[in-house]
Amino acid sequence: MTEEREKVLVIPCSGVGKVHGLLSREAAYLVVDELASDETQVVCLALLVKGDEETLATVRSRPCIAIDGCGKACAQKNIEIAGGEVAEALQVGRFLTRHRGARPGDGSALSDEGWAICREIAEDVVTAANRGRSGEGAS
Amino acid sequence: MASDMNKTTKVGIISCSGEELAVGTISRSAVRRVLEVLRPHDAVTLCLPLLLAGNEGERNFARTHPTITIDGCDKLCARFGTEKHGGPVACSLVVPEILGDRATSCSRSLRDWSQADEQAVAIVADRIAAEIDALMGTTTPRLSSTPTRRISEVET
Amino acid sequence: MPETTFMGVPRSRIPWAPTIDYQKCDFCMECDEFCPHRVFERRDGDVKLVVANPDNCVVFCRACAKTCGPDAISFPDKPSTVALIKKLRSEEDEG
Amino acid sequence: MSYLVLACTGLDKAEGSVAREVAIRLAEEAGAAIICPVALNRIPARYKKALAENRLVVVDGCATGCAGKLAAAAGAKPALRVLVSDVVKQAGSVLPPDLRLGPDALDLAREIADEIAARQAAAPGPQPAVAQKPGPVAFAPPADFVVVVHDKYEFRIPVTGFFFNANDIWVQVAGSRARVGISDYMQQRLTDITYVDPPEIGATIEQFDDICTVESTKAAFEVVSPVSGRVVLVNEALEDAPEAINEDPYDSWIAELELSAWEEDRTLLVDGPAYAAEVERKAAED
Repeated sequence: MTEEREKVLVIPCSGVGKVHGLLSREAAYLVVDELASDETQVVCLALLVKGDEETLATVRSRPCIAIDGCGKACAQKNIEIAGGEVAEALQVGRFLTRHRGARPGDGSALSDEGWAICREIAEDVVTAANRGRSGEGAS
Repeated sequence: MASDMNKTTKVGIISCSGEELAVGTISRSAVRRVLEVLRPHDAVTLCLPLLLAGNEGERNFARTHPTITIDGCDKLCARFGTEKHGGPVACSLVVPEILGDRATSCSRSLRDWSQADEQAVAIVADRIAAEIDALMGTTTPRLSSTPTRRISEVET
Repeated sequence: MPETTFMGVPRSRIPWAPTIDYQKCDFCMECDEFCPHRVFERRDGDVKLVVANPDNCVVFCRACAKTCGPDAISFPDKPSTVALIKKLRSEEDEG
Repeated sequence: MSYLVLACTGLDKAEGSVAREVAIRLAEEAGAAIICPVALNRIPARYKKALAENRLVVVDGCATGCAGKLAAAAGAKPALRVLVSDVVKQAGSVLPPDLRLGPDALDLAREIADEIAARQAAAPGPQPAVAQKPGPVAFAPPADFVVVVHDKYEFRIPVTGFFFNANDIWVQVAGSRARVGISDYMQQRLTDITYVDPPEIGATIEQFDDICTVESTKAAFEVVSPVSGRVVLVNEALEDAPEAINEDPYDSWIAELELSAWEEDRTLLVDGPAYAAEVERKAAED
């Protein structure tokens, strides 16, 4: 139970229209399914929008990592509106800027290049999660 | 973006896109299928979290469009979230109600994507398209969904 | 299919396209990978890349030349291309 | 101190040596203050105050224009720019390639320095090289759109107030200023834009020069300028949020220019309705 409580929450944006949303979503799955399944868990952003009491309580009690697709920063803003602490806010757009010229795919499917960028995002999330768990949240 | 750019009123779609559950991925993918293939002219979507994080035009989305919500589970986040922060919901769909038993065997990540997921998306998308037609007052049968590509390929 | 035009001038009358200097080109194919308009085509043999569809080239775009490490791609002079287009347009106007 | 002189001092060409000599002469004989290009590159802050208070003369050796680019990077606009290689060409002479200047090259340097000194002596006022940031000019958002429908796509084109070139770039003019950006049609073809490489402030652009490059998840795209002029502002917001071009292409201007030949440029552009016809044709060809 203590271990469960320590899990860092990974909250990707729910972007539908662009490859950005798919990258953030799949990066979150890479983290919670593969790279750090014991240390992290994913939370539906929609539950925060709805104002689900149980989810609000969880978000307020644990470090959260927001993976946003674009500058609208829905994940980060919704965590903040819910009263949660954003330990780290990542933005997919920044990764794409870094990989200028990359062709990551579209909102429905990722290319090989897209999956490589996805993994890079996921690795940054894991690094942030480790920081979050050791209690030195980025502030 | 200037609202007068919307010359015709389109049906709005807001999906929960819930990240925790496979049915959330299905809801997201079904919306994309509707917008890309089935009813590109008749529908627009808004990411649910923008109802809280977005600008005024985005918050008003459900008041400016007859809106269909698609939810993955009975928490009905898309429906209740839209009603709470956006506006009235014209039609509320729930993926497991549409898919029945199929809903339990869907994949959450595209890494595990299968033909079954593709079919599930097609079924949900067809249903959304039918509701759009009902809201638009059209009965003419039009393009319906057949599973096509979903593998990593980029259009050029 | 009707002939494509650029600024009201038949595209085929505007000689804007890359020229490959084969003394410099090392056939790295960066330009071909970059250009979405299928201007270049790959070939077997010594000359592995040619400008196959010059009229597909976007007039005034020189982006492929920027990807070229050995600096083997050149384009027509821009001011004289503009002058030519102006001339062709006035001819068109005169009928 | 009467003015600042920034010379390229290029060490690999005789033209660079001449540029350096010109700067030294101006300092010795006309009281100009030298800006060291290496120091300006390394520690721009050192010259911030001087550039804000004085006029600037830039002397470049060759067309690479390193000194001019350094000045632009420091946000400085030269009152006068001299290109040694041009002076040589115009005189119909040839500069010996020696890096150490011979008598002919020294004569050339003296001539250039004298000419600059004379022109600066006649020049009015201090004209600081770094101007105050240009004030905002009113650019009204589009009032009405033509919508071109093709397949599932809808391309919006402002009916009035915007002009377009055949490379799908719009320009909006207010007084002597113009903003340029990417049309709705082109942003949809590019899909999600991930990077805007902005032009340099101070850069002089001619009509149909490429003003900058834009990257999307599908392609790279050269923004071909619809107008001639000098870049006075870039839309810095696009650096962090290039996707704004996708969201509102006619509000997401890329650069603002001080126009130099609008009446002439205009003749090679089309208005909204004409561009709409063009988009219809292009969409059908795709």
